[in-house]
Formats: sequence, structure tokens, C-alpha cells
Amino acid sequence: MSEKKVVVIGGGVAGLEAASSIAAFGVEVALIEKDDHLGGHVDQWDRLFPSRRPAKEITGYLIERLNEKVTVLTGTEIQKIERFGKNWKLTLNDSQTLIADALLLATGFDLFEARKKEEYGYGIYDNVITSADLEKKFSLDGKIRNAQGKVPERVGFVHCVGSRDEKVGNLYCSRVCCVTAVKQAVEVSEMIPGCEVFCFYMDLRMFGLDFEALYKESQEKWGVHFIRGRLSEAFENQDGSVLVKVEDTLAGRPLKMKVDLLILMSGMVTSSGTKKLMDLLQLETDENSFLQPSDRQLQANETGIPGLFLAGTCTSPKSIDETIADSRAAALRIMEYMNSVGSQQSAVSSQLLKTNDNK
Amino acid sequence: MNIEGKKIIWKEYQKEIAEDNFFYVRSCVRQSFFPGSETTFLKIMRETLGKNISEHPFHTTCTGIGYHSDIVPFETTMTVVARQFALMTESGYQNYVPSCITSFGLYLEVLDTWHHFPEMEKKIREYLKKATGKEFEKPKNLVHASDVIYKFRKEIAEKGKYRLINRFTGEPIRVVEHIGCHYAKMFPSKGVGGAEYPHVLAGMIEDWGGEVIDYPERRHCCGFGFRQYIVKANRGYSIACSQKKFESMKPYRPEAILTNCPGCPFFFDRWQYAISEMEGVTYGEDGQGIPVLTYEELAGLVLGYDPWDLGLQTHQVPVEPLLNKMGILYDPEKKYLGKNGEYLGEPAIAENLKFCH
Amino acid sequence: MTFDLFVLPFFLGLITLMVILAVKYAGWIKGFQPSDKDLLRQGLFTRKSLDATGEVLMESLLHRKMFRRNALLGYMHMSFALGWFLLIVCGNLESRIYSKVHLNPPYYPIFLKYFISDGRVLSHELMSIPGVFRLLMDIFLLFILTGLVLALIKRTSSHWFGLRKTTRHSFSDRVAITTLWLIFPLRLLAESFTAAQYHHGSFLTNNFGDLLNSFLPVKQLAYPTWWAYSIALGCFFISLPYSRFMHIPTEVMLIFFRHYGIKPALHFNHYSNFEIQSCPKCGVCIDSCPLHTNANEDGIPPAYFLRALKINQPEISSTYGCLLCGRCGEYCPVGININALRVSQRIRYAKNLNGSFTYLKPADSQVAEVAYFAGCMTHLTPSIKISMEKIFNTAGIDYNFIDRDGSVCCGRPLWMAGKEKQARELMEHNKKLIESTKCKTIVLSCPICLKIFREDYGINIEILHHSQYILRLAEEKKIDLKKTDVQVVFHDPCELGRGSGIFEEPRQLIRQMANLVSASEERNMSICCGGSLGSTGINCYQRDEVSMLTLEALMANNPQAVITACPLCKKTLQKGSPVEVRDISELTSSLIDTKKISMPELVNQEEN
Amino acid sequence: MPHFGYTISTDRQIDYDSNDKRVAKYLAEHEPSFMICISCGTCTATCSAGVFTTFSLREHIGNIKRGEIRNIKAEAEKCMLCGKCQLACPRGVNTRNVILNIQRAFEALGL
Repeated sequence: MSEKKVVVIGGGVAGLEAASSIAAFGVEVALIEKDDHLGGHVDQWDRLFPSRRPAKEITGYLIERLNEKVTVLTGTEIQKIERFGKNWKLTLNDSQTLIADALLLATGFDLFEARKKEEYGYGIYDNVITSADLEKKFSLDGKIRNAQGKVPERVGFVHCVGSRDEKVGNLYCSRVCCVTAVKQAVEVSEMIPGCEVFCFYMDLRMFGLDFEALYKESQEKWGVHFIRGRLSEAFENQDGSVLVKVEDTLAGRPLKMKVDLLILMSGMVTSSGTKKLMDLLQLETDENSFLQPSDRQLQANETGIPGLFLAGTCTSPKSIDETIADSRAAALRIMEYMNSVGSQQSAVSSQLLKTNDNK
Repeated sequence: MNIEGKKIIWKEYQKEIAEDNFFYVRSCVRQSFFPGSETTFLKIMRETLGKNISEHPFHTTCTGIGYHSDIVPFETTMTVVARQFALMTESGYQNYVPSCITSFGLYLEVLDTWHHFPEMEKKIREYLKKATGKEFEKPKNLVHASDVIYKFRKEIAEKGKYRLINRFTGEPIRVVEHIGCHYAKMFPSKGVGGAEYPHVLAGMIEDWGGEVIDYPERRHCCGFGFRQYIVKANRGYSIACSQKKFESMKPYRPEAILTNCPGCPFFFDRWQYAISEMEGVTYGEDGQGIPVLTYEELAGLVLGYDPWDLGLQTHQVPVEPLLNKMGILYDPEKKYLGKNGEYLGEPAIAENLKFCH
Repeated sequence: MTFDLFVLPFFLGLITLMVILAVKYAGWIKGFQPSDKDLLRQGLFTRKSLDATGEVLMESLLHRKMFRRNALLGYMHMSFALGWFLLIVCGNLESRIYSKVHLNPPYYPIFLKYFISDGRVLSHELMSIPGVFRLLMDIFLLFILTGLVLALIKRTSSHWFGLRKTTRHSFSDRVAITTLWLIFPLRLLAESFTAAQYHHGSFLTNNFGDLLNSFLPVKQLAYPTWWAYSIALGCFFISLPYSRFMHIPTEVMLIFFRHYGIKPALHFNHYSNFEIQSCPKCGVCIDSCPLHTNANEDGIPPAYFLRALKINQPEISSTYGCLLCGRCGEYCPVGININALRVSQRIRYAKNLNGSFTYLKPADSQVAEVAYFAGCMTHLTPSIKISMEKIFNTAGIDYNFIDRDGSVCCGRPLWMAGKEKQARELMEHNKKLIESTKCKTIVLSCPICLKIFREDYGINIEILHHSQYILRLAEEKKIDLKKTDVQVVFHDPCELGRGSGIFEEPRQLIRQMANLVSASEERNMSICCGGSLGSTGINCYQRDEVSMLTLEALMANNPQAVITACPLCKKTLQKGSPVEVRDISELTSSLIDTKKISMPELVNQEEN
Repeated sequence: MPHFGYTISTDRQIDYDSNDKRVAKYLAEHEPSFMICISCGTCTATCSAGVFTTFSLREHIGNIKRGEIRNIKAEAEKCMLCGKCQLACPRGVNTRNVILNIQRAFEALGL
């Protein structure tokens, strides 16, 4: 019996975990990543909630677990996907062709483009940055300065930027921003003693086991302030600081204050990579434009198309642990599928076919 | 502040503004608030820009004030609006240009309603037909008069005699732009530059040589609010809104306020007087007020029209400091003389707001 | 020879001490409230003085309470107090043999061995009267010296004395204790040096003298040592009024005053000085305090608090942190009323903290035989009030649940926070409410209410806690209780037990329904549940720690349930208890039926 | 001053930057559990004084944090210190000490 092969598209946490899980069964896997490095968004992050472990610990571990059965193709984009009998034929950007018994989309998410919330002035006001920008500052040297080079005395975090917002067309909760905001608020407080930190939230969704404890710590140990109310608008003062307007809904009164740095908690949206594959594969999306699995409870990794599977945040916003669990589930489903197909027919050549002329 | 960021947004919010052949519709209140403005607009269009622009003697209110005060039902409003469109159609025009921001917003609202509820449009057509026998076409291009000036702002600048440059210092004159709420806040895509960073007035100021002031309360309403100003007991809210804006813009030392709505300039102008009398506070230089102009008035000044022909003598806050800075020649003696040379009367000297003659 | 210059440090020190004490005490007594002065006058020449003298003997000299706490600790204190007392009494008697007069100058007996070293040794016979005295004096000295050794050990190994922590010293304390500790070794040396020459000592000084003589020039050393002994005494006397040893004379005074019926007032007054200055800083209270784990010099236990109070600088944290559970009072060998002092200090701190309850409208209620006042805490444990109603109804009592729609607080929490004036406003309100019912008995579910109702409401109506009242109903056969074979332990609420002296009634009641097992700390030694409203200064984590201590004590005999008689204790203990926690009213209510109810059912019965 | 028949309305907006946050600072130092309030309102719902008045600890804590302290001194005087709120608070806020420290703050700051 010829060797089976699975192609995993996306080299983030979902793709890495799925690839190693499938490879652990002795199946050959090709892992395709459009960027030139693996790890996806998580690799760009400094530390992770709630334990504040370095993000590289996660991606490092996942990458290390890839065994010799996994062929990693970074910097690789897919040009075309066709059915090839019961298999899939993928044409890559270097005209290379891959034949796969099963295909797993682990194309992840993009961060909501904060510029779209025009009233917050991202890209216009110098001291309005996103959570991802802040993580970069953390990773760079851990020295937090605003655009004027000043150590911020007051920092604001705006929750739900691009999430739960009809005005940008995203009705869903991105799950991880609340706890990320609290984590970052703690980190900022820790790095800048005496800095006043405010979180502007609509609801605090501290669903994970240790999240509430982190929330309490942020208040108890670090004195982080929480103001319930969605930021209505921001404005830049003459000195470059940001004036924010919000209703303190618990006081039932509008409030304005100046912050030296405003951080927008960008939510998750369907990634451009996912969108591209939607086009290539003519896939359906749900009302939130995430990929629609066959059944969100019972068949969360299936598509209804034989041999095509989904994992990770391409189907909905997920935390890292949820993504990893989802990827393992997808791996199991793929193995089940291949066993059932394998017993009926022999697959077409499942070797890595190199049709281009060794350019 | 990163202007490049704003430019990205401005690029996203551009709209089609017709080249020529406009059907102009006046505002209910502007002719009494700032009597020279609408005439000036027509003059600029016809004489300076050489455009074909027409108005109809039978056009009425759009009902905006009544509609927003909850005393005119929407069906009535839509029928009245339909009648205005019929006048345009009958006159052979397709490019509708209201002078009033409230009207502009209301027309957009009506058109949007018809877009989402075609059966409503059908019904309104029936009502209009029954009531007046008229039929109408929807405007091919509906823009506000300030949009038209925005479109031709560079041409005006080229033909202009004066620029928004302080002739004493050579510095650009600092101007606050204030956009009527109903211009883009309801339909951001229908405003030049969108709702958050509108470019319609900012573009004029930039191209006429001035410096745009962006201040924290830029987005805030002037305080007109139909039910706020019209009901005397509520005027405290109205004046408080204007005051909030003045307080916010004051540190930026604005030398003029430019507006595109009937109510805003009126309130900015009159409330500066009222606040100075009530609290002794003034917001301009040396105890003076900040001159408030409509975009037509400013365009007229740029083009070298006589300030008194523009109706600037009807302002409560004297505009002379601005005229002086721009180097505009004017005859102080003629300020309070009408077209026919007769004395118009003049306002009493305010106690706290400094007047300069 | 009856005089030498070296007696001067001692003599002047003694006079100074006497003058200071006289001035201080006279000033304080002069400042007594008239009513207290009356008590003092009336009691002075009565049996009360005799009783007081007896107590002084038992406590100040024998340290009976200390012995009960820890024999080693008791012995240590007793050796100093009794030993020194005997040394003085016996020394005086002995001196008379030599001086042949009744009144010797005070230094004469103290330095007797020096003065009689002119060869006037009356007899060398052991069994002669002078010989017996010499023997006794050596025994007493040795007695004290053994105590001294223990005191030294205690500084480093306080746990041998039943103490986990010992107190630290102020500067004057350090001077006093150093000189005190020097006094007796110096006396031993001085007497031994002298005895080495004249052999007018006994087994201790003679033999020790001989030993020293074998390698030291005792003749040259004797005189300076007498000087040193006198200086140590003088220094001790002068530092005494400013050190913890002020407690020695003050405690004696306090015992007398207490016997005359003088009680601490709500506000600080001159009598408070006697209470404050009577603290020996023995440190027994520190271990008794459930909050001792965070004890430091600014800490909550009385030894620290009183020390701070002496110099008028108690921290807000130690003033308000205390649970007012009163457990330390049970341990205190001096019997200082620490809760009263703590509340007095709170009143001082709360002087400018106002309260305004003008929003309360005059209340009245329907007439009934019995008024039931559930109290604020009971409203958060509704099963208690439901149980009480069931009990009232079963017994057919004409009762009126006067705070059914919510309570106006009894005032005790404000009182304990030092806002006594504001508390009285609430008390007035509730008093009117109660009086409007014209009831004969008022039944309370909350011991916090009970305490203030009984002590400060001043209403002439029988006031009972529900545990007392239910027992009465059972005894009068108005309710039938079923006995189960469940093992339960009773938690004494502070305000019910130590606070109001009600220990037995709840136990009697429980025994009618279940098997009562004991806790390792109970009755007057029970530990606060941790929820006490007496404290405002501790956080929820500290409260949890106290709860865990209590539960540990309660679980000593593996009970199946904890029964208490306080809504606050119930709610507090529930949080960490491994077994069901029930109020005594709930237990009663569940066993009041004809049907025998087993514990699992009891446990499964939902609240509400 | 001329009488126009109306006055300038006062702004309801909380101006955080210019408000007096000294009481909040005092509380954060003296009763740190003040900071862990999540404004759930359990305290207010169970409050003995709240039955008779508009007293709301939840609201007052929020207002103090924002520096809105105009009526706080008088409000704190309504508290009976009964402790129901403390028993009910899901976060373990030392509510009674919050009240006492509000009063102490006003005393200490001479407000």
C-alpha cells in the first residue's frame, strides 16, 4: 500500500499541532506556510495569558515536535487546488504540485484592522497603538515610551475593537482580547511603576479557569482601573496625549480623560489566507465570515467535502489551548477518514511530486 | 497627529460631485441668519465659476425642523421632499444642491428609506400625484452646496484676491472648521472625508492658505439641536454645547471659525456674545470674539467681494480683525449702511465682548 | 555599722520610686469619676479589701493563672515575685535579730550581710534562729536565681513556656530588665564575697564564697560588688515606672479597685491608666489571639496594643484589626479588660467620623407576647428565620417577627467601631419598635444583637437568645424534639459565649437532639469564626485563616456537623468547613417533627 | 448681567483629569480591597441603609475612583456598619473598612 499524505495549510499553532499529531501516526505531512517562518501570530507575541509564559515556549515546543514525516514548505503560497480522483492536487507558487489524500485548512485569523475604527484615530493619532504593537514593544526592549518619548503616566486599553460591533460588521466576541488586555495591563503596571492603567470594557469575558484570578490580581496588586463603557471617540491633545470619551455606564455619566498611550484590543477576523482558500475551494462561510464547519458541535473539523478538514481560528476565534485541542481533534478525524478511504481503494501516487525543473 | 493617516481616510470617502447644471434649494433660516451667504453662493457659481445654477420660486421647507421636532410625520416629510424633486425635474435638472445641512441629511434619509423600502417610494409617488398632480425623478447627483465649493476650491483660490495668510506675520491663519451634524454623521459615506475626519471645509481652508485647527471637541454639536434651541427653557443645553467647543478650541488660538450649516454659525456667533455677557468669558484675541464665517462668506472674501455685500455686518462677533489680517480693504463707514445707502442701525456695544470698529 | 555610702543608689532609687508612684497613683485616683470614687470609699474597709489581698497573694505572688497556662512560665514569674517578696519579708525579720530595733532603715535589711560583717555573728549553729534565717535567705535567693535562668532561656526558647512568641522591649524596658537581672547575681556575688570572709551565710553563699575565694581576691572585690548591687537596685527602681515592671505595683492597685466594683468606662478615663499600666507584657495573650500570625510590634494582641497605648500611639490597624473576640481576656493573668480599652481607643479615633440616621422613620409594630428580632445577619441566612418561625408556630407562641421586612442594625457594629453616639441613634429606634409590641420577652437570633440588647439597650424586658428560648420551649414541653445519633460539635459564638456567658443552654439543647462531641478549644476558650464584626481592619484572607484555625479545633473529634448559634458564625464557617454547618435553630426545626430524621436527610435539606 | 431667560447648563461629564482623586488614593492605600470592587451591586442590594435611602456603596466606590466626591461625605454617614454587604460581597471587599476609611480620608484631607 502506498504511503498516504496529508497537506496542512497554515504554519501557526493550529497547523503545527495538527501536522505533528498526524505525523505521529506515521503519515507523511506537508506543512505549507505563506510566511518564511513558522509560528503564526503567536510567534509575534511576547508573553501569553494567563500565566505570562513566553509565547516562544509554545511555538518552540510545537515546532520541535515536527518529526521527519513532516515536510515544511515556508514562503509557499497555493495557486490552485483541484480534485484529483479522491485526492487533492495543489499547485504552489513555484509551480510545484502536491497530491494529498486529505487537506487541512489551518489558515488562522488576521487581527482586525484598527484603522477601520476611525473614531479611535489609529494611524492618525501618534499615541494610539494596537495590542499587537504593544507586544512588539514588549519583545523589543520592554521599554514603554509614547510617541513623544515620554514614559506614560496613564495608559488606556480599549476592549472589543473590531469585535461585537455592528458598525464594522463583526458581531462576535473574539474571546481572547479581554484577558489579553488584563495581561497587558498587568505588564504595563509592572514595567512602569506608578503608571495608572485603565481598561475600557463592555463586558469582561474572563471565561478561562485562571482568567478571573488574573483580573483580580490586576486590581488588587497592580491597581488597574476598569471602566465599563465603550470608547466613543478619541482625540489627540496638543501635547500628543490622547483624550478619550467614554460613558462610565456604572455611574451613568459620560467621562473624559487624558491618556498618554491608548491601546486598541484588536479582535480576530477571517484571515486573508482563509479568504483566498474560500475562493479556491468555493467554501461557505458563516454570518461572521469565518469558515463554516459541518456542525459546530458535532463536526467542528469537517466541511462536508470528503478529505477537506478545518482546524483552529479559521472557523472561529479561539485561544491557544482551544486551538491545540481543535487541531488534535482534526488530526483524529483525518486519520479516521484516511483509514476508511484507504480500505476501499489505493490512493494515487502520494509522493511529493516535483514537476518543476529544479529551478 | 499623522496627516497621512487622515489622507488615507479622505481617499476612502470621496463622492461624485456634478460639474455643472445645478438645481439650488435655499435654506429656511439662512436668509435671515446670514443674509448674504446664499446670494454669494449663486454669484460665485454664476460669475466666478460660470456654472449654470437655477432655483425655483415655489420650493418650500423640507420640513426638517418640524420633522426633527416630532411634529411632522415622516410620510408628510417624504411627500414634501418628493415635491421639491418634482420642481427640479420640471425645471429640467438632475443635480440637486441644498443650501441647508438639515435638508441635505433629510434628503439622504428619504432616498435611503426609498432604497430600502421601494414600496414606500411608490406610495409617496401616489401621494404626490394625488395632492399636486406632480411626478418626479430622483436626483442623479445630490450634494450639499459646500461640497460644490469644495469641488471648485482650487479654482476659487486661483481666481481669488486674498488668502488666509496673516499679512502682518506671513503665517497661515488658524481656522476651526465645524461641520453640521447632519452632513455626514448619519451617512458617513455621503460626506467628503467621511464623518470622523470630514475634509469638506478643511480642504477649503488648506487650499485658501489657512491652517486647519483640529481640537478635542471638533466632533461635538454646536448645540442647535431643534428641541434645545427652539424651546427657550432648554437653551441652557444649547449654549453649554457651544461653550464646551469654545473651551476646547481656545488653547489653539483660533482666528476664525468656518461652518457649513445654517444653525452652527448663528449659534457660534450669538453664543459668544451671550457667554461673554453671562460669564464675562471671551475666546478670541484680546477679549474679542472669534469671527464665525459661512463657507460662502469666506469664499466671497477670498474672491475679493466687499465684506458688507457679503452681509458680514450682521455678525454679532465683529469680523474686522480677520479682514485686517487678510488685508481686505473695507470701508468702516459703510458697515451699517444698506444697499440703498440707508442706515441699518447697529447692535448695542456688548459689555464684555470687545468690539472693534 | 549601720550605714555606708554605697547604700545611697538604692536608697535614693527607692525614694524616687515611691514618690513617682505616689504622685502618679494619687493623680489617677483623684481623676476617678465620682461614682468610682464612691465605690472606692465604700469598699475600702470591708471584706472586699481582704478578698483583694487574697487575690494579690494568689496572682501577684503565686501567679496561679500563669501556672495554669504553663508550669514553667508560672514558676518563672512566681520565683521572681514570691522569691523577692519572701527575701524582703524574711530579710526584715532577720535584720531585727541584729539591730534589736523594730524599725530599721530600708537599706539595712537589704545589705544586712555587709553590715554584720563586723563579726557580729550571733550563732554559727544551723538550727539556731539566726541560722534558720540564713538558710532561708539563701534558699530564697536560689529560688529567684532559678527563675532568672528560666527567664534567660525564655528569651531564646519561648516555646518551652507555652509561648510561640515573646514580647520585645522598649528602651526603658531594657534598662529595667537588665538591672533586674543583675540584682540577684550581684547580691549572690556580694554576699558570697563577704561570706567567704565571715561565713555568716548559709549553704549557698558560704560555699560559693569559698569557691570564689579559691581563685579571686574576694576581700578586694566585696566592697565594689556591694556598690554594684546597690546601683542595680537603684537603677531598677528608677526605671520601673517607665517600664513594663510598672505592672508590679499597678496590678496590686487594680486588683483592689476591681474588688471594689470599679469597671472600665466606655471612654478613656483615669481608671484606664490602672488597666493599661497593669499589663506585664508577659505575652500570654499573643498566642491566644487568632490573629497572632501577623503579630508584630504594631500588632493586634494586647501586649503590643497596650504597649502602644502606654505611649499613646496605637496604630489604626491594631486598634481596628482586633476581632474583639475576647479570647485574650480569658488568658490574661492580670484580667485586663482589653476589649473595653480597645473600644475606648476606637472612640478616640472615630471622634470626627459622623453618622446620620435622620432618614429612619419612627417604627412601631403589633402587640405580641414575644417579639422576635432576627437581625441583619439573619436576613442573609434565611433558613434561620424560617426555622424560628416554624418553632414559634409549632409551640403555638403569640409572637411578632418585628424585623421581618429588614432590620435596622442593632447598633453593636457601630458601637464596636467606636461610633457609640451613632449606635445610640439606632438603639433608640429599635427600642421604640420593641416597646411598641408590649412584649414580655424578646428573642434574638444574632448574638451580636443579644450582647448590646442585654448590656446597653436598657429595656426592662426579658432578652433571650434563641438557643435559650428554644431550650425553654423544649423544657416546657411546648415542642418535642427527636434525638438522632449524629455526632455534632458546638461552636461557641464569641458574643454568645464569652460575650454573654451563655455556654450551657445551647449544649443542653443540642444534647436533646444529637450526640455532642467536644472541640479542642471550646466554651470560653473557643476561637472566633473569623467573621467578627468587631474587626474592620483585617482582610478576607486573614479572616479565612482564623476560620481555618477554628475549624481545626472544631474537627478534633470528627463531628458529622458543626452546630452554632449565630448567623454570622454559620455563614463564615460554611466557607471552609468539611462538614455541614447549621444553626441550632435549623437543627431544632428539622427535628421538631414527629418523624425521626436522620442526618443525611438533615444534611440534604436545602436552605430556604 | 443681562437676563436672557436661561442659564448655561452644567456638564454631566466626569472630567477625570481635573477631579479630586485624593480620597481614592487614600482608600487604595488604607483599604486596598477598595480596588477589587467589580461593581456587581450585591452590597447595595442587601444594604440596611439602602432600604431607607439612596445609599449605594457600589455607586460611591465608583464615584470616588472617578474623583466625584461631592456628596460622598454625607452619604458615608448613612451607613450603619451592619456588615451585610461584607457578608455578601463576592470579591471579599472589606466594605465596612471602606466606609470608615472614606470618613477618615475626608477627615485627614480636611475636605
